[in-house]
Amino acid sequence: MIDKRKKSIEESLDGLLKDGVTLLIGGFGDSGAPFELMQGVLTAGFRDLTIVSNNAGTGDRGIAALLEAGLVKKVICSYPRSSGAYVIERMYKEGAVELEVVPQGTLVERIRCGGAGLGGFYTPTGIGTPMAEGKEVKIIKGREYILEEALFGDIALIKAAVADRWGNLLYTKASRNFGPVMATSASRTIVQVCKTVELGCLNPEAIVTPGIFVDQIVEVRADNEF
Amino acid sequence: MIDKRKKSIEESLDGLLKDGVTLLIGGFGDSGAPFELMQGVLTAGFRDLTIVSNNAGTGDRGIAALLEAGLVKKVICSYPRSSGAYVIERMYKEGAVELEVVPQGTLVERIRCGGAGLGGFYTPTGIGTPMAEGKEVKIIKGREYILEEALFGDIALIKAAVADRWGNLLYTKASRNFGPVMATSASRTIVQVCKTVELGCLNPEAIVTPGIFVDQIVEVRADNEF
Amino acid sequence: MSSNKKKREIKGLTRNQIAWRAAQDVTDGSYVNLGIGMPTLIADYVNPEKEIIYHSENGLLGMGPAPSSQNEDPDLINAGKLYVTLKAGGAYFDTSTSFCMMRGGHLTSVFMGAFQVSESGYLANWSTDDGILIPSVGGSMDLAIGTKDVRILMNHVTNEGKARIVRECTYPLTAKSVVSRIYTDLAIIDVTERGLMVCEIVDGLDFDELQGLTDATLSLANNWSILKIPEI
Amino acid sequence: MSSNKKKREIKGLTRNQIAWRAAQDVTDGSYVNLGIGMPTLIADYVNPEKEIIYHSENGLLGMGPAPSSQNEDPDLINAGKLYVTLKAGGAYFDTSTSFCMMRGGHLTSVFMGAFQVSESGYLANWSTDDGILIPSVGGSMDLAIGTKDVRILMNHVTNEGKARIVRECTYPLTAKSVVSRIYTDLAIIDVTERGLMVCEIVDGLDFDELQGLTDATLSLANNWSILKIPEI
Repeated sequence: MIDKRKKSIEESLDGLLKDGVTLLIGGFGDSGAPFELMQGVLTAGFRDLTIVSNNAGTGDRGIAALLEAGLVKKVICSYPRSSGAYVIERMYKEGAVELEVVPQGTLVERIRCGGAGLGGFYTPTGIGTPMAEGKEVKIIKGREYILEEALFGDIALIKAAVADRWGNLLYTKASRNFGPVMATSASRTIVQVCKTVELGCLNPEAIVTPGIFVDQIVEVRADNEF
Repeated sequence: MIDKRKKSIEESLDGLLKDGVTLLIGGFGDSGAPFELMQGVLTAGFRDLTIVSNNAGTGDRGIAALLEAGLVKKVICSYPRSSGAYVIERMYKEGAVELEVVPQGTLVERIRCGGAGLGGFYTPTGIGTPMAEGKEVKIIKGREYILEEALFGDIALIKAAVADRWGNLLYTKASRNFGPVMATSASRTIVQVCKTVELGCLNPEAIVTPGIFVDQIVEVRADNEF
Repeated sequence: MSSNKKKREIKGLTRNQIAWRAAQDVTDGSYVNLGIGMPTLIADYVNPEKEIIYHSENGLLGMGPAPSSQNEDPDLINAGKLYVTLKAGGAYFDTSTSFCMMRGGHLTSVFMGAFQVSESGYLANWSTDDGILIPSVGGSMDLAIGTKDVRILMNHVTNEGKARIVRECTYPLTAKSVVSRIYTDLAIIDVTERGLMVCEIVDGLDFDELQGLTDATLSLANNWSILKIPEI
Repeated sequence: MSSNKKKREIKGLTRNQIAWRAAQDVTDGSYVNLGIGMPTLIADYVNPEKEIIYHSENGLLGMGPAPSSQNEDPDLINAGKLYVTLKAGGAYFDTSTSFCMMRGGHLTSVFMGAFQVSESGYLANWSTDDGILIPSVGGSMDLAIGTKDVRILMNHVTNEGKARIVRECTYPLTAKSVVSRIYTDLAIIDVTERGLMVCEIVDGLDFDELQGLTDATLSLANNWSILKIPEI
């Protein structure tokens, strides 16, 4: 029987983390960010992490907490600047963390490429800008494009609203953001959900992430109610 | 006010067709194939069409009818062979139509690329096969990939189950197939639907094709009931 | 406003007035993305008889106005992380689909802020490259390169009085040759094949004075007019 | 069966028996794609205590068996365009997502038919390049290149008695170095770094006879056994 449900955050992460792994972390700001899973990563304490996420944390929790604890070697994101992003701002200025800033559409497409088994793609985004530096430029049908390569993670940590034991997922409103793509592009995908339901309860037409992309589910009763 | 609904197949196609256009036509076999829209194309009678679709028609209707009427210059598809595909088989052997056979995953990804504003992508599919002939091969992280370019259509013709006046779409079961991707990758996307509903009736979490990708909707009361 | 510091007292537009003027150009039935900051104000001034579908890069189409404080939902925010609502007909989708809309040319118009616009319509609006702000690009490059109609809202000069409309951008570029119209506190300027054409100027400012506040070369459109805005 | 035409009467497996044998190797909890033809029969022989999630390239996960004739739905078909059902927990998705699963390595195993397999695990199963069949590739190349575990079901020789397991494929390739195991009417053969290893042979056929029906060089695995199949 297929049952991807785990009893706790600890169990869901058990044996997967080690020094130097690349984590894909869902969320746009706080919306869709898997805070409880990130807390589990903090507790585990492995170092030299590479974090791929849209933002780089605000306040003292989530990615900011991982940074502050000195566990992060590199952040690949599109928008580290935010109200309250003082940890990444300080560590960036101190040179205490590597930062790779990627246009958001390129970031999500690179992750999608990894999950789709593709090697890379040509995007017009960034032509003539610092984003093109050191990258191959090709003219296709008269237009300039930059080659961007696939980005694949060791572990994806995402948040969803509802799951069944096969790992089929629904999300809430705009918290969906990077979740469906990140789920496809890591060796292991771990999902914290607000609720689990019996197999067959989810409408097969409305499932957003089919369970094939999900390895482990852990229920975290959050402030979001369904 | 935005109202993408048209009163008839003729009205939905009016002024868009001309000789030499490229049509993206949804469907996997008969499932999801927009037969009434194709009948409209047949009636309009424009020639030298390029047709992009997964299959190349069976029996005497749909793509087979367009072929038989001599309207088609070229077919780009993944699987023309099928029980009852005698029109394409005969015309292919006679050299009466150009045929470009593309792996199905490459076909859908080329169309997606067009809709996503990308120039092309590197796929491992087809390496070492006739599909790689004449194409750039690149090694990325030690693996060989073929460059495939975006495929964009003048008109996409697809079939969906339900639409609202903004063009938001739901599909039925496996008839979804190429519809959501083709909708994104044509100058005009025309959708035949079984039913239209009031704005707000569709669950915003479950909409499969957001209306931004759809230009015109025409209701065709088909055998599919909801 | 910076224009207040000039020798003569020219009444430049306020942020809300610039947004009001831009709102007059939003076309009925269009798909529009409003950037963070001043552009977000545009929605408040669009004629409610127009049906506009607002896009937010984090995965919304059909975005509506801010909710009442009791109805704020942390999972219903816009790209600026402000609480919003969803109109009937709206849809949620993932980031990949959202950027397919943006980079794929599916939006009608985007209204963004900028640090600089060049006379060829080059846009610099993501980094001042001064080591003060942490570099953050977000969706701005995809929006700029992908959208057919890119409109910029900004003050005509910086707080220090330096021109923002320049011969060549000195800040890191966002995209080349993308801007179609610039709305400033002093004028409306179209980027055309014949260069920058001034369409409207605020009352009391003459063309030569405007040129004096502009690094790039301006031309006055034949059908130029006074930029008239209601008190807001 | 072609083997019946040999000098001695060797009882090769039927199509259903080959499928039965392959079904024994389907692992509990796996995501499996079954190709058109003989591989489709596998699902009938998998131990029902195993929970298998079947994928169909046209946009289904959790595919179930054929429906009763009253419940046939033209929009619920598999890649072979046969009527199927969807199990509880199943999902529908578009072709793009379906090929992300396939090419992205998300499936556990695929079972396909073939014209030829080479000793390096090269696969030819989409075109005989003889001008008789119209070339049609469908999803076969994406499945073969993307899936970690590619297993082939085919008769050991052609109807004309020619070897299908060859030193080098003469038919157009589907993919290079992808096949892990071959199930024929005569034997089960693993493609390994040390070449083709025969794991099981039907009763009454000896290794040299099997090699005689094979163009590629075979080796006998240390732990080889008689290929035993129930009457079906």
